[in-house]
Amino acid sequence: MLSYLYLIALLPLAALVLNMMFGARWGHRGVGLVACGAVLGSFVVAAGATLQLAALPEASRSVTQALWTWVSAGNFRADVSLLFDPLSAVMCLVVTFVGFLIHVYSTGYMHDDPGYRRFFIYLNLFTFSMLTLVLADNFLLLFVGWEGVGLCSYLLIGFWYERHSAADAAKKAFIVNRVGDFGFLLGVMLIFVTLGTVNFHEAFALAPQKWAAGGAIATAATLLLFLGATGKSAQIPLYVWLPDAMEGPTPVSALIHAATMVTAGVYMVARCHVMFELAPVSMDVVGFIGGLTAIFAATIGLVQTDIKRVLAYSTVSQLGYMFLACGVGAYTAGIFHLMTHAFFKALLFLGAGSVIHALSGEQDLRHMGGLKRYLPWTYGTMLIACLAIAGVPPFAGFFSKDMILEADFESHWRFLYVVGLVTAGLTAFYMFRLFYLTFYGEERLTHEAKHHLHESPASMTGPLAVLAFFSAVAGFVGMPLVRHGNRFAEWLAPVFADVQGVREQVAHAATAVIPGPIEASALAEEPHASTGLVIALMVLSVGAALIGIGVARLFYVRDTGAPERWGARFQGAYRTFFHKYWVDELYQAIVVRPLERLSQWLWRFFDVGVLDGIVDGTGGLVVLGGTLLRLFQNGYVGTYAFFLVLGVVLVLFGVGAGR
Amino acid sequence: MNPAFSLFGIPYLSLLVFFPSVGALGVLAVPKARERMARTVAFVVAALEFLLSIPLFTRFQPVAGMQIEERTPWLTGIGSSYHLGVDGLSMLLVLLTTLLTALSVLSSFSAVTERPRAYYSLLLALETAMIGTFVALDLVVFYIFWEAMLVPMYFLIGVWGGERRIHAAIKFFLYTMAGSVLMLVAILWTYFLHHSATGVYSFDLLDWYRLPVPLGVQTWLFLAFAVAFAIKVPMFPFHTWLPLAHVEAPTAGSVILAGVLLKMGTYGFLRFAIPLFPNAALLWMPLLLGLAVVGIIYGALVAWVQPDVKKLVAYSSVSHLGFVMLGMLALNAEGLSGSLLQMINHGISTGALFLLVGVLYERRHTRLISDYGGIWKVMPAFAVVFLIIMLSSIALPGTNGFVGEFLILLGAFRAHRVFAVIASLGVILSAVYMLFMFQRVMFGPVTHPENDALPDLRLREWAVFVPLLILVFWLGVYPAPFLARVQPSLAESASLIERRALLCRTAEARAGRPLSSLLPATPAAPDTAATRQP
Amino acid sequence: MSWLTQGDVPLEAYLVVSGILFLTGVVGVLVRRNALIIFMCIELMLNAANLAIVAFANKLHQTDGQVFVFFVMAVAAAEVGIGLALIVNVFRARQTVYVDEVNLLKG
Amino acid sequence: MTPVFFLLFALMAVVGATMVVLQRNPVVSALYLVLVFMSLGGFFVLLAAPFLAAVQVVVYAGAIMVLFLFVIMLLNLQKDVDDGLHHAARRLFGWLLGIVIAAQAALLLRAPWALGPRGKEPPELVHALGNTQVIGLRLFGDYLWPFEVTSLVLLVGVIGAVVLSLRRGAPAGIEDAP
Amino acid sequence: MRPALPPLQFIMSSTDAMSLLPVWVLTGVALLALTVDLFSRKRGAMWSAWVSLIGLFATGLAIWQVRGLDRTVFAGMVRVDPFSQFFSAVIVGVTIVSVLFSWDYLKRTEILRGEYYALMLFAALGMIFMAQANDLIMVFLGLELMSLALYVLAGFRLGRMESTEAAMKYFLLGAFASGFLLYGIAFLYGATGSTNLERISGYLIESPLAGSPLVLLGIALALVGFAFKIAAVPFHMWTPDAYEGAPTSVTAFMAAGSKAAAFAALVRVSSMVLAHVPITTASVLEVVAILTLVVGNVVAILQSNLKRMLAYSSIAHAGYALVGVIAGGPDGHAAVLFYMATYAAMTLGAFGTLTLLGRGMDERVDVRELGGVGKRHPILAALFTLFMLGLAGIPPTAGFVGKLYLFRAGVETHHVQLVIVALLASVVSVYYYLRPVVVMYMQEPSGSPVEVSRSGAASVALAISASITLVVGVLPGGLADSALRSVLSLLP
Repeated sequence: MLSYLYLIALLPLAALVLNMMFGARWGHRGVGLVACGAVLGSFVVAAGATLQLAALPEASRSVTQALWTWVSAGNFRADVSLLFDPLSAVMCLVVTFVGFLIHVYSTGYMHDDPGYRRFFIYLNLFTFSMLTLVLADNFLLLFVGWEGVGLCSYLLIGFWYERHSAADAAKKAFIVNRVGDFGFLLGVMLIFVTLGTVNFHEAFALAPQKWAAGGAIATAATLLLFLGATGKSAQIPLYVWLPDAMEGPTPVSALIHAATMVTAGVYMVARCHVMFELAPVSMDVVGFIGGLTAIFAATIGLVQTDIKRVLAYSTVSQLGYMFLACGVGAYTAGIFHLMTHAFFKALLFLGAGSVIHALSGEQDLRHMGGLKRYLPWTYGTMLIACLAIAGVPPFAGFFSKDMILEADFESHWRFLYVVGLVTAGLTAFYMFRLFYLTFYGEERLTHEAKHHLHESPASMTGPLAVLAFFSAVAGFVGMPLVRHGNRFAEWLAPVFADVQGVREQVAHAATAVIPGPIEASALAEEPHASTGLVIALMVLSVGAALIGIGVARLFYVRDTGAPERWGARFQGAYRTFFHKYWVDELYQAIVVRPLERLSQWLWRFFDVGVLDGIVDGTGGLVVLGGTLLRLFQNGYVGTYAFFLVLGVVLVLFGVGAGR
Repeated sequence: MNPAFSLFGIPYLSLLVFFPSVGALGVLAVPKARERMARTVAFVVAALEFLLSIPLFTRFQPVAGMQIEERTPWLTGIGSSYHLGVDGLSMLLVLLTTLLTALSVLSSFSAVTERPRAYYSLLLALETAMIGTFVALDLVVFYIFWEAMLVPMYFLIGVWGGERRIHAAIKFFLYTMAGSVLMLVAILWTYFLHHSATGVYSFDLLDWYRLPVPLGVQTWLFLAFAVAFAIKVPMFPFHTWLPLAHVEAPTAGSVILAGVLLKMGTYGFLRFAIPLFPNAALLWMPLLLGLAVVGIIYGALVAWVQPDVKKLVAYSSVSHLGFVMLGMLALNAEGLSGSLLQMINHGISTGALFLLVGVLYERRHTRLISDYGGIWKVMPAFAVVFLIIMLSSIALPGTNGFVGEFLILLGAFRAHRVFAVIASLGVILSAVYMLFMFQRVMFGPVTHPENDALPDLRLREWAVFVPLLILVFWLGVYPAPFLARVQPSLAESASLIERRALLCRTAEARAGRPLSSLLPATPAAPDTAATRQP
Repeated sequence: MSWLTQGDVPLEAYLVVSGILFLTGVVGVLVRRNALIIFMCIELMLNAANLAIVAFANKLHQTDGQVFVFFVMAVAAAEVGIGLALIVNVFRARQTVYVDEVNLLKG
Repeated sequence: MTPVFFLLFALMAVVGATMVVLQRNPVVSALYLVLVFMSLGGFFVLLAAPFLAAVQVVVYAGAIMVLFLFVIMLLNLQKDVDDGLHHAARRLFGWLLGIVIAAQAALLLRAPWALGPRGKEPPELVHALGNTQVIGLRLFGDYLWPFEVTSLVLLVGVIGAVVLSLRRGAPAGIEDAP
Repeated sequence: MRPALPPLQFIMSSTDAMSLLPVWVLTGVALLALTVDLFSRKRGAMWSAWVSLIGLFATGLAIWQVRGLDRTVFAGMVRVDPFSQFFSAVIVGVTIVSVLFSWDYLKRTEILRGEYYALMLFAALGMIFMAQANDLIMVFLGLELMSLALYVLAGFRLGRMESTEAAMKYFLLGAFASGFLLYGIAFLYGATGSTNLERISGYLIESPLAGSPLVLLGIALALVGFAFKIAAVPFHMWTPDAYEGAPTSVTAFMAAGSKAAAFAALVRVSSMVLAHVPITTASVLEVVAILTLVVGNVVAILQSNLKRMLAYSSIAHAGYALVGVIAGGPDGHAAVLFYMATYAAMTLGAFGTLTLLGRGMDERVDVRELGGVGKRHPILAALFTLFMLGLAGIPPTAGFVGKLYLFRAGVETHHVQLVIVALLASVVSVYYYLRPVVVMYMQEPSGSPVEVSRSGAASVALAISASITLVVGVLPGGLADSALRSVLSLLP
């Protein structure tokens, strides 16, 4: 299957082309079949390829398939060429698998939408772009997928384009992503200019040789790349688009804004780990930003009332978690969390979608409650998902989150661990707040919603069940403490094998430059925690999760008046959280509006008034001169003779002066 | 170099240049009673011309230097000859011209009902002038085509344009001409420099490429050329004619204007201004770079707040052409390739945008963004085409725009890092203005009842857009056939500039004194005197 | 000024007279508004030129100048014929010979 | 005697010319112009050009001035009215320009200057040969061509005068002035 | 004893006589045209026209016959050389085209009289004399012959006050300027002892007194005379009034012919006199040229009367041609020749078009009345546009090539500033040249639409002018070569 790698990306593309051309004739059924089938096909190919890859010796588990030369000018060369290694394999599998499930789910969810075919075309386009992203073997091709998924995100957020809010959100998503892409592009250019290549293999091989460890170039390049990642993966300061992106259909939120696209940043950082490792400052930035985003988004999530928005902030927060891992060099943990998160967050969204679907589009938590009876499947799967994200063992989230916390604890920035831990507690709280508000308590449904209330069809509950299964068990591939329990880390090990060497180089450089008490070896060594410590950390995190869940239960099941009282008591904090720290307003005030005013000024005053004024003024001057000169032509022979004689004077003067 | 080849006994390039004019006469010959036939005749001519131009691509040898040259003595008295030729630089631009002209003709089928014979013949005459400008290798011939091009364009804007068409046409004519007259002085000046250095009167560009131009004079000559080209490009702050002309021109006029005419400016920089006066170009590089970058940002910002779609696209052209200039000024293979590719891309995407706006305008007779909204619902196919073209315009990877823009930024990043970084902000801003416009036109509910029943793209309109869409993806995904053909020429351009910069410097140094006395009266430098021809 | 007694009038003297006549003619053209007078002043200028030419011819020991003046006179005569006819025409149309009352054409 | 006559003629010429310009009455102006023409004839005699002197008197004083006077009479012209600021300004500027040109000429001519090469016809010789004869020979010799051309000029003068005065086939009157 | 008179010599060989064939023919034709008019009260005038036309073609043939001759005849009075032949040909061509434009114009404006054609031919004769003049006397006589005829022609439309006024202004100022010219000639004569250009030039080359004040005074005043005829600023002020008031066909003839003739004389004089004066008159001429360019073009912008606008344009074109005169040398002078030929074609075409606007006595030459002409009279409008573009110097018309040659000469001789001014002025000119085009094509008629007279003769003339404008624009080689060959005869 390795020789058919291109099929992984090609199948969704083919499906979308087919649907575009013939979909109108095929009807919903055909369109859905083709779309889902293609993604399933991709999954099969990806799975086959992964198996083949696993059969290879560890050192050669990196397969490249060059298709054609894409751009070649001067020294620059970028091929359309695919790279399949354990990391891309994981990503491919997640994308195709979760993608497939969401495709299936969508056939039910979007069944009555007039834009059914368009929706699947977009979804397939997205899958294609995402697969291009993860399969690319150079930065430029990665950027194709990178922007491609951004485009699909734009199209899908704005899927219901007649809604102004959807159109606004779509535009916002694209533009904010562009800001990130700006950084990413500059990063790629810097990489090319300093390394002479954009090919991953070559660049990662050359970077440690050509870049000074901890040097300015490495720092700048990685920070620029990371700017791209903050855009795509919705990190501070560019996270603002993601909550708004919930304007899109819920399967979109599940697929793009939870499971796959937003993790592209994490994938990219992991992919470029060599470069990041060369720039400790950048690593710290990644970690801090991740941590900050994690806790920041979690606090906002505490008080949101829109079910999807809660999930959106949760996503931002969880993505922060992943960067928290990457920032301390725990790429495996990051990717692991990426995978488990893909399952349970997709499940959460799909579950939420199921709820919304059942309530005919109602998304406000305040108008839900007591749905447990009506939506048993949804309730069950959502419960699993919530447990998973809250980090309750043995669900998937527990393992991945624990791996991250452990890594943070052992890093030299131990407070990041605290951040992670607090966030874990907050996560558990707001997830169960959501859960309880939805399924427990009194029914606060609107009359109409209640009238249509029904459990979702099998095409929707089926994927829920599958995802629930994986949310429950996926963590077992990364079991700590057990010998060979952490298969996931072993699988990815070849990818991150070079980290050690780079770290030594960095440490060496650091000691060489600043001879001092810094323990080089301590920095360079792979953190290796004792069993006792691991268990202690586990207990702590489970404790945090349980506290969160407990408080949620207290607030929203037992004592439903409590939230209001607490909200009133900490009114400042509550309002800050509720208004999302006023960040949107801030951006509006310091970036958007001044820029717009500047543009208006540039246009109306500077362009039309000054620049064009000068141009027209020149013409005006000529006309004015003509008007004045014309006065002399007054029809009197006397005047004419006068000027003639004046001319004589002039000529005589000139001739006289000429000698 | 492949020898000049001819079709039907006519030298190939001459055929390419003058066939449209002959066709224009044919269009005029259509009897008045059946003047609607004119469009068919015109399209046949334009399409044939495009087909005729295809061998230019297929038979083009990917080598440096001029190909398919033609040279006939013309103004023997002053040493000007009818000298045509193409290299990678002009080859693509010629193809772009023939394609866009054919599409423009096709797009005008229903839009132009008044005086169709005159309209189409002017369009075809314009094609002659444009192709002539790109293939002329003699400065007089070049200047003639360059200026002659103004006339048909002037009529296209002035007769078939919008409300303020007259103002726009005159401004276009005067502004562009004002710029180019100074170039004429510079051409003559250089011509005499050549004469005093070699004893031979020649307007031949290839001869001039061997001429060391004294450094002191270079600045003036370069500025004269640069102003002419900067106005045509148009570079900030010489752009104010553009929005007006674009807005008022009929659709085909805007397409040609944006697609081809603006390229003449950038082409001129690369073919004439920079290689002929490399030292001055290097001296003034910071200014040019600054203007290019300012143009990128400024054009984008101003485009953002335009209430008129065409104006928005016009200002976006300022921004895009800023990129083209930036890439060119990088003077390295990446930047030049990107620049050239972006010239083509801009022709395709902005041309297509104007065509799209034309489609809307034909249906609604308004260009104000606020008169639209919710068009996607009414015209979904149109919206998709619009979307793709817009994405190409904002340089989404996978479309043509990205390859060009990336190479430009890459080249610029290598050569002038700070400028490149600032210019990259244009990447964000281009998304901003395009998406704002797209949203207001396409998204939302249909707010104007007039828009409720707009018909979607017709078959003929599809025929206009499909070739462009194909190119958008072809150039975006597999630009190699294009890039490979132009690489040697661009490399030659870059090295020519370098060689000439050195030549001029050494000539100056060897003369032992500045050769900057302004005029040909200066005795030739000793080393060039040796090469004097009898 | 010795020529006053010596008996040979120098060229300069003729030139001065000629110059005065010429300039008087020029000034006359400028200050008068009667077309006839203006025309007379122009004749004055021609005569001044004639005088200069004849004086030059005399000092140059040539007769060419005299021949030239002869032609000039003939031309002047022809000019007068046409000029007066024109002025008469103007008068017939406008009842005036003042040039500043004849300005339909201007700008 | 020559200087005396010169001075006399010069006085006549200058006074006459000045009066042509200054006189308000066209008839008087014309008569002063006759005076100038006559004095010019005198100069021509002094300059050994008796033939020209005769032609001057006949053509200018005789023919041309008669024509002028005839026209003045025909048009029944009164004294010119040249009053008012406008006319005063014109006079001022007119004289001013005259003075400026005179000054320029004087300045120019202060530098040394000389005549061209002398010819082979000193006045004495011409006198001896007979001025009229010599002129005649020249006219039909070297100057035959201009002589013929002059005839064309005169012919045009005649045609012109006729065309402008006779109005064959033209509508009866000229449009009246508004 | 009375010394013997030298014998009267016949100073003309048969070759000499032959070399003047064009002049003989033209004189004969002019006289014939004058005479045939007398035979029929009704049709005499048209007979004159036919005689003139055929005679002019005969003159053209005669010029062809004497092509390449280079000899001085009539005791140095006349020089029959390629230079004069070039201008003779241009002048004859101009006259032919003018006659054709007059053909129906005279009928419709009811001024059809045989003398018209005779006067036109005499004027042409005067122009040819100026071009052939090798002696200042001939310059003066040719100029007067031309001017006198033109004064009458300008006032030919007796029924119109404007025509009479134009003639009077033209006459008074023309005579005034002639006075300056004559005075200048007088000084040159005194300073050099001759009126013969060759002898003057010979004297100036040899004599140490070439820069003497007399020469300067002479040159200055003579220049005034020429500047008046070519309508250079500030000697131009008669031009708009005379051009506007004169019958349009006469205006066409004046604008093309008298300018060409004046430039012919100016070029010859400047190459034989100015070139040998050790001081530079170029700076004076340069100032005059700049003034001419600026004033001509700038004031033209404001005109709405097309005749007046074209009058200013003709002033401006004198400025362009002056660039060539100032540049001097074979290149500069050849450029002037070339320019005069092409300018003549274009300006004739432009004025000729105007002869067709309006019906009967009603002439419509206001630019604002041209609305819709482009639609109703597409061919006329197209031709007029061609002439406008040609005058504006837009390729591929002859106007561009003409300017190219002029500016080439200007730059070659270091007059870069002048060339820049000229070019910028030409940009300004584009504005007013395009104005009628704008109105014709881009505006609807306001009020009653302009009616257009039909005239076969004028159509032929327009076709001639247009084809010259275009053909020379595309293939200027032949004309340029012959211009260059022509000026080589000016070299000593």
